[in-house]
Amino acid sequence: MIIPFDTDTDSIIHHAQRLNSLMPSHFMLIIPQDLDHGISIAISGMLIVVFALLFISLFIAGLPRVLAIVAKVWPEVDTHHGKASSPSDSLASEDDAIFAAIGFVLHTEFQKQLQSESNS
Amino acid sequence: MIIPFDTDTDSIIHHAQRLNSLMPSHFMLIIPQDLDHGISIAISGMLIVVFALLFISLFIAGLPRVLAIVAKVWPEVDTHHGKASSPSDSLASEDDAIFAAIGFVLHTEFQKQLQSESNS
Amino acid sequence: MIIPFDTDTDSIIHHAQRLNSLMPSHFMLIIPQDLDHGISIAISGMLIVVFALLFISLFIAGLPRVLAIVAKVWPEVDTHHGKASSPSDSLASEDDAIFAAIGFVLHTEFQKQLQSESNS
Amino acid sequence: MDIIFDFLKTTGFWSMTFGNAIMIIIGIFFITLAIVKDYEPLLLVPIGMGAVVGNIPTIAGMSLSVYDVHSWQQIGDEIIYQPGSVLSYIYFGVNQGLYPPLIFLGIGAMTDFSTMLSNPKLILLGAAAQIGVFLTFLGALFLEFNLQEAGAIGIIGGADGPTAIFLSAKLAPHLLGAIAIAAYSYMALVPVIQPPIMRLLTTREERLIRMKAPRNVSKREKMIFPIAAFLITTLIAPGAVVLLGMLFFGNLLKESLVTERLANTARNAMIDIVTILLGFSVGASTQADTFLRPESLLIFGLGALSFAIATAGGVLFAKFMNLFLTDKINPLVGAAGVSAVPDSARVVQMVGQQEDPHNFLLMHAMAPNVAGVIGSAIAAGVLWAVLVKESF
Amino acid sequence: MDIIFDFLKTTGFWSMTFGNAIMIIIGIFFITLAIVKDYEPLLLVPIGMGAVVGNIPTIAGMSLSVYDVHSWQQIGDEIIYQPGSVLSYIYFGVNQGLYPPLIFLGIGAMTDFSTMLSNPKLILLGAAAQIGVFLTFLGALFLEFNLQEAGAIGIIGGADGPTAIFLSAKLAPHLLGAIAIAAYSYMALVPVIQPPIMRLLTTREERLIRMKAPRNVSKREKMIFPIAAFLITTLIAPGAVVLLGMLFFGNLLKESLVTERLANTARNAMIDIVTILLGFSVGASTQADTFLRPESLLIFGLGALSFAIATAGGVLFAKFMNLFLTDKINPLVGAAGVSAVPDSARVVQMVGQQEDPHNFLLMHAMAPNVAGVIGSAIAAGVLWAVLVKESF
Amino acid sequence: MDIIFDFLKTTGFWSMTFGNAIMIIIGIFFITLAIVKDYEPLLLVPIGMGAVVGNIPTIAGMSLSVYDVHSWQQIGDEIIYQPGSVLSYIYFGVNQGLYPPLIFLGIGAMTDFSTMLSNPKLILLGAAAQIGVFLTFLGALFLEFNLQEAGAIGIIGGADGPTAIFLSAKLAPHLLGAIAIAAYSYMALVPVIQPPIMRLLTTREERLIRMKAPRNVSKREKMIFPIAAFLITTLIAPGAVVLLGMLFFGNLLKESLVTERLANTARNAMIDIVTILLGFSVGASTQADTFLRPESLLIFGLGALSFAIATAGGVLFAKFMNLFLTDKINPLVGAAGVSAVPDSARVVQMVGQQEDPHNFLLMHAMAPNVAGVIGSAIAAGVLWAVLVKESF
Ligand code: NA
Ligand code: NA
Ligand code: NA
Repeated sequence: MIIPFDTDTDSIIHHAQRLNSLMPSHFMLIIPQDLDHGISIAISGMLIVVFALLFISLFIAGLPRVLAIVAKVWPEVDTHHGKASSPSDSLASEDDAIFAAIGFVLHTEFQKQLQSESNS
Repeated sequence: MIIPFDTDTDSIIHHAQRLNSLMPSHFMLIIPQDLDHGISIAISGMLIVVFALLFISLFIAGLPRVLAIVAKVWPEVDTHHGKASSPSDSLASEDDAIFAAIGFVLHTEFQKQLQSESNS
Repeated sequence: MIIPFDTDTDSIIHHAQRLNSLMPSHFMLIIPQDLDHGISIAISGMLIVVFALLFISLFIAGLPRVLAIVAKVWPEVDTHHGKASSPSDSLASEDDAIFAAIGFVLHTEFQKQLQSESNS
Repeated sequence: MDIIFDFLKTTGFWSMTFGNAIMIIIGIFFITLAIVKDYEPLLLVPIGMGAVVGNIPTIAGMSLSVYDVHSWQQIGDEIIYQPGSVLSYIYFGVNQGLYPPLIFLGIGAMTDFSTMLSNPKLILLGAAAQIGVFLTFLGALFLEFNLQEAGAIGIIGGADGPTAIFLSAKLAPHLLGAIAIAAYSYMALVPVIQPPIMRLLTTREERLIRMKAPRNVSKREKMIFPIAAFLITTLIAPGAVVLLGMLFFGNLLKESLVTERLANTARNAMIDIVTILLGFSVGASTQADTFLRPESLLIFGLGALSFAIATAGGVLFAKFMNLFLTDKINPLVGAAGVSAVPDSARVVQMVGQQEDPHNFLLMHAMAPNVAGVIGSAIAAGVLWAVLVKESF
Repeated sequence: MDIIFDFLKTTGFWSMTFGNAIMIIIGIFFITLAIVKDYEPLLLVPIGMGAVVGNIPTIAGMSLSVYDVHSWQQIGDEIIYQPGSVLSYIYFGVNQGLYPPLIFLGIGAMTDFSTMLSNPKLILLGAAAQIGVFLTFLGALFLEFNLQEAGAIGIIGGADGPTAIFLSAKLAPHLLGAIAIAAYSYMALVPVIQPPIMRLLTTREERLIRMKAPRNVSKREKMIFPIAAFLITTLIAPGAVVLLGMLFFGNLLKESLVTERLANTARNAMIDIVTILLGFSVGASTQADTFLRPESLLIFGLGALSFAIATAGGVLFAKFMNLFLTDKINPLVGAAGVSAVPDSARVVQMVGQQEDPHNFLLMHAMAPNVAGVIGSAIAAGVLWAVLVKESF
Repeated sequence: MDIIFDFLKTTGFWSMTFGNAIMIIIGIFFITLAIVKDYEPLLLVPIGMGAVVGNIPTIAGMSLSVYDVHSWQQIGDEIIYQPGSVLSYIYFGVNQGLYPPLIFLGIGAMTDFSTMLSNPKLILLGAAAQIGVFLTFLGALFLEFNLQEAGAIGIIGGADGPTAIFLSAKLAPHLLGAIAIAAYSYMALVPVIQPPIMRLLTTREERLIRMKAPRNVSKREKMIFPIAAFLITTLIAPGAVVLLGMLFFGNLLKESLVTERLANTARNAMIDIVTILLGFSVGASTQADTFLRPESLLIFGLGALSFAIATAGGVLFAKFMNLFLTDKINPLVGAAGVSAVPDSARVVQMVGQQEDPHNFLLMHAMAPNVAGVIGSAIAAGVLWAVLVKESF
């Protein structure tokens, strides 16, 4: 399948690719290079997104406990917080379990990814 | 009457015109060229303005009748429209007369203008 | 005391100054030039600020009296002004005294400054 | 006195030219006119203050004026940025014709085209008034302005500030200040210029004509109108695509009823910000040395003429239309075709009520009034398209 | 008929291409969709009107299109400024990725992250939905788009207009129009695309799950969150620093409680102005000759796919999480992870209520919804960082 | 812990310099100060968040910083545009001195000059406080800063953020970040810096002086004032034409009473938008490598000195004036001459009430307070005019 690109910056590369695509032996060598590279970008990209949001999750889960300690030294003016801390604890303990599980899977995947990148 | 222009882009032309204006025989040949061209611009410009607004007029005059048909298929939620369509009909029939009259005059003028432009 | 400047525009001058500063006889000649120039800038600058605000002061002090005359010819719609003009008169006479005093000091200082600048 | 005199010589008071002083007085006069007479204050106050600010004599070597524009200069192999003045960056929006379309966006979001939609034949009065534009164009050519300059001067007759600034920026930037000032001055003076012409060209009987109440217009009509009107006008006159695109886009934001918050911002914060920047920087561009010239006087003369012709055009065309109509148009309404929204519509109401205090022409006058805005934008588009191509 | 026909030939009606006509119809269709169906009207109305305006055929030699950009040309020794069109100056903010961060500022100043703060595990659903971005990226590579183009196309799966525009401007400006239109179209079509996928991937029992009411969140948590979340995300993905910097800056203006007037302007006048300019100029960039191409069709196909995958990703990950949780998540909530704020959260509520009219999922769905915004901004940052370095 | 550690090494956490970390902490400290102490929150929150955002270490090759400005590069015969970063376009308004005049426009539209008009001799206190500017200028020269740098540092003593940014942009752009941060920090710290100096230089009897209630000021006076004051100040100091032009233009919009909608937008949406962009981009310009230098420490030292001198100047000049006056001035009021509107006026009120709880000095303090704004704008104009000419 050939799409007519005409943006100047890409034309040279695409002409080269089209020429190559006429030669069956090269076809499988050149196109998959981008795709292969793309797969590694996609996996690490997805992992970074998940890691970043996981960190935020963990931070938010831990924040009420830190603030509960801070509030003893430097109490907040409104009283929302006192009520909030007790239910969050039970939530948080459950969160811990799930974060640990997901964290482990991510770590393993990420290590694999790093290894495969350093090999290529 | 000579006005002191000093914008760079125009200076050459105006110097030429001033030189020519010293020679009585050329005076009538050069200045009127702009004015003559201007007259044809002015007439076609005025015609285009009138045509464009005439078209809008015609469109607006016809719109309620089209919408009345549409409203049967796909009724508008508020009821303003139903009341509006009947008086507009009588207005519209009068509009038709005047639009036809003006349209005819404009068409004739426009044709003249086109002819004179193609001749020059 | 040497400060590490690294903006391109100033580097040449500062390098020159640093070189000069190694020679004790030149040290006192070059650095104070900026400072000396600076002192004259600072004095005239301060005078200009004071003069400008003094002028505004004088203008404001005089304005109600001018407007009182104008208001006879062309009265303002709301009546704030009539009440305002009488107390301002007594204030203004006191203002005159202080403005005259300050004005004299400033004038004398400014003349000195001008003389010293024209001599240098 | 001696103290003050000595001091004055050392300041910028003495380096001020006579021209600067005149321009500052004109600026203050504009502000006074706006405050005392309430004539177009949203534009005369910024323009007036701009004229005062722009005519303070500045120190050589400092970049302060609207004309101190930025540039790129090649020094050796590098291209170095030379900054412009603050006012030049603000004036950029005038210079490149950027502010007028944004003002049109706000105007579109403000304008209710209902009266025009309910009585479409009144639109033609807005077309007729554009005769002022084209006759003034010819007048300017006759006074030896070149074609581009004449086009920009002619558009003063459109009685529409943003349109005049837009076209001047494109065709004759060196005349922009004079043209903008003329346009806004005469828009402010509409209550002075129009009534005598209106009375001269109409009989008492005509001025007494009462018109039928306009019909209700449906929401659908109002929603369809901006898109349809845009397509009709710009397919005929593509040069008007920017001005009319924004005008009708603003109106669509209003009439679509689903983008109310955008319409609200367009007709409030956005148009105000642009008006402040446009008015002030146009005012600041009227520096004595570029403004106090013989051309400016001619432009003012032609501008007055164009308003008079446009008014006459609208009134006379209404009388012409009455020859064909059974429901007569009050020919005073034709004067509103010059646009100058909403001042000329108010003038129609006022002159009408002088004959008959119970005759309410304002609503009828709004139709040619807003049609006049569209008409002069089309005229500007035509002149731009024709004259930008001509390189003669 | 004869009169009209003769006239038409002399105007621009005849020079209009078939492509322009199609684009104008598409523009009108967008406006109609916005008005009738109330789908994303704040964006579809400006984009639609922009498409209409941008496809009026213009006269040769006039600079009107968004692509008629300014330039500097060396003539002799001088560097002369060649002005751009009005629309090109407005489009500059799209082209240089300037408007999207400003819109994020306003979104930040609007968004209440409370539900997310009260139930942090739902954030992960916003991460899971980004699988749509990366699988679409691979799909685009497979269809022989280059890496940069594939990255820009993939981000459609982020279901976030400003993010998509920002990344396209950086990686593949020639596809920006198609990508923006695809992103906003599918965001408008979220109520059509998502429900079947959501039903397909969940059992009736799952859709009936009720979730616990979220806890109260203290003011301090809300104040600390934007700063902490900014540091965490951008230290991990520095490429997202502009988008997330503005998003969390806007949120800090809101939650600090001492800059209420700035937050108020950011989420009203400022975001409205930027939305108007962005929407209109993106629309105007969809000129037939740059837009009606085979790539655009592929992009639309990939875009639809990406929304479907993202929805599935969110739902399936919720089901995966339920394996570990005692307080189960209703997996419908996962569909809100695609962002498309707040439409996809509303869809969750709607689909949930079809099974159980007393189940209120909206508040719970807001958590993955806003997390999805953060998630796709991170994804954009990663793609930008990786692909801008590649010069292959 | 091991998981987190491995991950951290692969992200940007590790590439952050110590300087960046310090600047991020300073940024968070500013935000905390604004929230907890309510010190100048409208500026400290944007600057603080900007500092956090600007100090995230970015990936090589990505254009993200305010210093990644656009440029034009000659490649062969063509001049090619090299885009800048998003933050660089926002910072352009700081860099070119564009934002400060627009902020002055809003300040003008907010400020009521009534108390100053009713007691014109208090204006001189606003002049006296400018001694802080000029002595600090000399101090900076003594510390071997060059003339331009010294001028920009001196203006910190003006206690006016926009003026300081404007002059720094013109004279010493490389010090702008440090000067702006110093100016705003000390403006925030006015309640800490001023009281001891005020008490040191006044006797208890002086602090107890009660002043006469100010007279009413007519509308005409208020209308004439901005124009007259503009002409007086800028004819004397033309370098102040941009700042004072905008300040008095804003005030005219307010006092003319016919442009209320423009004044309203100038003091709300417009000033808020500019404040957001200015604060955030000034903050983002404080990158560790340009900010954490020995000069910055010296600038902070000189800045503190300048506030102290300015306060002393105002107080002592009030005592000097009392030698000539029968209606004595409370010398505390002199401290408000530094501007820092309205904080220093509030400090005057507070210190006065510590001696006599029934003494209301706030209204009297507003007069030197706003006069101080004018005074430091004039000082900036003078310094710019003198130092921009010097090329030595
Ligand atoms: Na008009
Ligand atoms: Na998303
Ligand atoms: Na000050």
